[in-house]
Amino acid sequence: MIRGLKIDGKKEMSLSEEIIDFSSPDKVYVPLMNNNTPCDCLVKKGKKVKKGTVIGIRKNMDFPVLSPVSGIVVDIDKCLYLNGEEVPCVVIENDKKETVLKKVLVDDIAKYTKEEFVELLKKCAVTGMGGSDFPTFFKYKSDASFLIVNAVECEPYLTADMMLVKLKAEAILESIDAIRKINNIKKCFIAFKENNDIVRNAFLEYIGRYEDIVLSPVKNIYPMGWERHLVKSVLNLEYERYPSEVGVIVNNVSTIFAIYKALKFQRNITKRIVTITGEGFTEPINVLVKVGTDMSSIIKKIGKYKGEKLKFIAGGPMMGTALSSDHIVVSNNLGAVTIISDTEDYKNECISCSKCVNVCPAKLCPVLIMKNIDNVNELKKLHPELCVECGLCSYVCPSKLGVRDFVVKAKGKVRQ
Amino acid sequence: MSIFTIFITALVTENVILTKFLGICSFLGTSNKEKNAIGMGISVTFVVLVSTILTYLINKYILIPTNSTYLQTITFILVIACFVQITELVIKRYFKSLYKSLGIYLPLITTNCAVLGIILTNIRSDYNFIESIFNALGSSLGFVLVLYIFALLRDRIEKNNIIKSFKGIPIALITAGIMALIFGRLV
Amino acid sequence: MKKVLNYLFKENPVFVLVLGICSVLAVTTTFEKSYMMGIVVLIILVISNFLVSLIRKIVSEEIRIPVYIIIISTLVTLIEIILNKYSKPLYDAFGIYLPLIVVNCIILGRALAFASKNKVFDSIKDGFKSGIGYLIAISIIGFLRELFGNGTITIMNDISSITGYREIIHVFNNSVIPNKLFLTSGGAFILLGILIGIINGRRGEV
Amino acid sequence: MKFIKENGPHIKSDDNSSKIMTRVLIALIPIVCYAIFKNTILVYFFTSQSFFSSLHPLFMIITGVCVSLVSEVLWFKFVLKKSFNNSIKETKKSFSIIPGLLLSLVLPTNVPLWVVAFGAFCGTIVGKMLYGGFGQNVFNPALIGYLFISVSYNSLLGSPLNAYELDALAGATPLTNLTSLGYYGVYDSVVGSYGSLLNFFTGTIPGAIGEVSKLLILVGFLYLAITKTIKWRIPITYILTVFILTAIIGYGIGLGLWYPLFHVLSGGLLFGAVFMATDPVTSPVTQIGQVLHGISLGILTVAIRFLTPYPEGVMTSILFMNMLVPLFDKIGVKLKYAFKKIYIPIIIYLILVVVLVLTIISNVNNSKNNTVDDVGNKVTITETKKDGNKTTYIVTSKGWGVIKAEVEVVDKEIKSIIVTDKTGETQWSEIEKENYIYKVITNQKDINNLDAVSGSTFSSNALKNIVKKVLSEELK
Repeated sequence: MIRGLKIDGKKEMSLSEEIIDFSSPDKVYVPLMNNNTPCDCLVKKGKKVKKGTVIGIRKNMDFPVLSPVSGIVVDIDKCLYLNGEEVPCVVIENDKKETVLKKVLVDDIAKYTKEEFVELLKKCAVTGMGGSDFPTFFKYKSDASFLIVNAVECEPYLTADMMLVKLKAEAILESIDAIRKINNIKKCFIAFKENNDIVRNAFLEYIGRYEDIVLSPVKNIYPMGWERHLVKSVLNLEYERYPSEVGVIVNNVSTIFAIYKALKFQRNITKRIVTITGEGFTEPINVLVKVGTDMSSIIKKIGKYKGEKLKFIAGGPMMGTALSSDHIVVSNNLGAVTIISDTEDYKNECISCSKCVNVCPAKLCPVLIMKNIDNVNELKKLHPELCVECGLCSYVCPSKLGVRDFVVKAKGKVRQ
Repeated sequence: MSIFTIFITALVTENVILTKFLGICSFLGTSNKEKNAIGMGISVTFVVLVSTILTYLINKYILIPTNSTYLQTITFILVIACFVQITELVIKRYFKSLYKSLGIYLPLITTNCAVLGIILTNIRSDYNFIESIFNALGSSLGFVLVLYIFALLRDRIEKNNIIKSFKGIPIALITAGIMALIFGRLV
Repeated sequence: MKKVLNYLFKENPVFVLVLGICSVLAVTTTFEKSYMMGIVVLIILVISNFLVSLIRKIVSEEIRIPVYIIIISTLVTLIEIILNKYSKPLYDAFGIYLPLIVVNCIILGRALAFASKNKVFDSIKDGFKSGIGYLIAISIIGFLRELFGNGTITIMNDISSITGYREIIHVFNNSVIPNKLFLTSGGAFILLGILIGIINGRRGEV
Repeated sequence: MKFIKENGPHIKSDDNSSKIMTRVLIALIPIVCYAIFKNTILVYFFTSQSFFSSLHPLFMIITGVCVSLVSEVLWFKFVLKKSFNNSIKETKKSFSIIPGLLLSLVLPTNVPLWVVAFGAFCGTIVGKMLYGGFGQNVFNPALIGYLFISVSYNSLLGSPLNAYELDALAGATPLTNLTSLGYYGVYDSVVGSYGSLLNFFTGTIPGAIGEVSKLLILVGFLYLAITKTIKWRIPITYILTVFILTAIIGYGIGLGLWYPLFHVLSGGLLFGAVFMATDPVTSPVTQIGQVLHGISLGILTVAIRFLTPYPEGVMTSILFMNMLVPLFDKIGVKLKYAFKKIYIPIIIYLILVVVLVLTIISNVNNSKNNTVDDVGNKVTITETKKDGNKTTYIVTSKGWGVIKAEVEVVDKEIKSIIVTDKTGETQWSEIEKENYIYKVITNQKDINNLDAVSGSTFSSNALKNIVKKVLSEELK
């Protein structure tokens, strides 16, 4: 039984016909981070770079960090990353010529072999854009019989994926079909919320051409976008730790679009759609921005903040982290920036009402974890490592306690 | 009275800790983790059973014929002390693992009021052989039951922010008092 | 006054060290039984300390506990015989708790901890000190339990055969109905818990 | 622009603990109104009681609530040394009204006000504040109050009939009536004297203030369950277990299906299950733990109702199970990750149920077979002492509550009966007025045709039973 909670998505707030294009900023701050692990810098000040030159490398997987713009490296200094920390980044002056390392245009994107495909994904630094920032080539190393494209976007306020599908549905379907042929995947499923008509109509237009790609609507609950829920709801399969155990690959819809760019033009994705939304912002809208642009400059151009005691959250309100300043830098996995007012909730004692136990999608007992936080061998029996940090336990707690923080702390303690 | 009612009264209504107040020193001392609560319980049950048999025989065939019943206290306490000493040696040599888990409780038992208390109740209410066995069994199982429940409760109470002067022993005593009242209503 | 407070608060065996409460709770349903038990324990404590410190040189380390137990149990048997002879009702009232003094943690504790190491006079003084502390504690509890539970204070009833003087004070002339809770076993636990809690609190200031 | 830096989800559900408290109060309001209507207005119209004294239950509820509120404020003010206004703020945060309200709803109607105050005070201070205040108590504070009252002032509890019922229906609440009949009685003697089962359902039968109208309790339960305020698994499993067990027992002793219904609808079972057992702080958190909690509550209640002199087992079993809550949670967590191990608790519970049911059926059957005057399990001899030709029996016998007495017998003839504990007997004054003990001793030979003292049938029967038991013991 899939467990979750129906949360008011507030998506219509930032949905609009078209998106504003800010894809040529003066300066770009490319963060040297991949999947929360820092990478080493390979360039020095004054080096001329083109779109796609390697500017950093992640040591243990030798996974490259590529430059999104052509221009001159001006400085290596610190910038605010979406996990709330100051992270080293490469500052590049954008000469706005968009000169590419190697101009390539491939007409039939399905004629790669599997090894070429994996190598290409690694070369073009394609990473999971749904928030995990996990190098995608790793998933395609082992063979799989099913592919699930995650277009659910269950995080409230976020509409970035929806806008991408609305604009690039045909390219996405073409790339899914190419991936299916290259990795000889039996069937591909596009999971989307059953009440989301924009995504349904966008895909229905072109889906007729591919018979092995199927639209599969899923329940409109949070956290439906979690891998385990998707695999259970679409294919009714269970797995221990990774979906690859049951031959399933799960990819975010914008990652699929990044794969399309890699197959078609053999270069990295440099632009990404970011939603700027929330009650604390006057005009919520979707913007197309270069990776590495400083969001505060764009926000100033569009509108102003309203209301005091605001929270500036990188990502959605459930999974995102609140930041102390709005100079956040766009990275591959930043889907949105939410500005909402603080809920000033009224903290009370825990009355062990078991609401968090009933709602936890990973079937844990958050209240027992919270109460046994300093007793490690008791914690081991409660398996906090299964937690997906969806935040529902803190959301539903009537005493407004930060239950998730305790479970995350317990996760760290158990791992040692 | 039928054996079954003796067993039940010894187990619940005349519980050795809650109504007869025996064995409270170990009750307050060792019952912070379930593991050593059960360890303590098993060792007490074993010692009580065997010493009941021993004391019954001694009392019946040595003390009463020579009508030196006033020597009861001395003989019983000595029986318990040497019996505990013997079991400790035996376990230490033969069952190494058992000694590790139960060994630390054995010296404690000699000073435990419950053991002597149960034996004296057996003698004082002059049960016959079978009745005293059942009474010993009931009381020691009652001891284990209360010790285990109390260990669970203690675990939960440790985490509360009780006011400083009531932390530890006082709150344990109050909880034991409420338990005694509840057990009293099961009569 | 300072000394009395010291007995009560500083190292009172019952309230502070929480030793020997097996007999404290069981016997204190009437004031008379409690102070009699206090006196009995006081006597045994003083004599046992005296004897233990006398033979502390000749007793080796390993067999200390059995020897002390023999001493204490002989003393207890003596007291039993005397009580049995003189005041039968008190003997029945104590029931199995009289022989249980042998296992009472205070006596054995003081013997092991103090008497076996110090000179005779000091150990007697120490035995007397903790005996008085025990007496005060047990009589307070007995007094409270009987006052609230029964509304009466029996100064002298069971041992009237010795002293020939019977005195039971009825405090509340049944305007206030006595609260039977304090006579039950649970009530004894709760009362002791609250008393120790209050004294812990007061100990902070004294 | 300065932003607030906080982790954790930044939007929260609109439900909070004070809303939970208000929902519980809303569920309680119809019950309180009906209780006030039944016990005051009805009493005022049909009996000669003055308006002021018939409002007694209302005052009881008010004192219960105020005392539990005030004692919490006092605790914050004096013990935790907080200033006056934020101790008021503290009490608003915690559910301080509910224990007092629940306690007063559980007590019989004519309990003196200072007893209710004593119970509410003890419940809040000892039951809740000593354990660390709101959310950390181990036992249900309302039940702790009830426990303290029933232990210390049992004699004052008196008969739970209010004035109107006293003269309209002789005898006691349905449950005490059943226990006095030895748990067996044909439909009209057990239920008939109170109207049909429908009366049980609508609540026109005698009982404690709030426990009466089962309909309103069910409505309250549905409301609370739908709004997810309480753990609905506990009451459902509790009532189901009691129903099934009493059904089996009923079948065992040859009674129809009305017997389990009677058991479920009578006494404080429904009220206790819906409001007392589901107090969030003192009930298990894991779902399996809640089911185990409900089942063991049911088993213990049936055991207490049938095997012990106390007619009403609900309050004691809830308190007993509050002690085992950590155990149920421990089992719940273990079974959550190893579901195949579920058969262990199932086997244990099966054995418990079978043993319980068999003993009850055998008890009721053998007390049913021999005629009413046989003493059966109403009188138990706890101790017999022999010195010379005089034997003294220490006896406990079931009268209104439990009577303890010492009976001295010299060569097969009772010399004296000293009643040591008669606090359970409410109408003991009539027995003394007529010096009934002397009468019992004088014609102890043909005790059966000595009629009981009018107004305290139970106590006189208890004394007659003692004489019969002791004499039959002597003849053995």
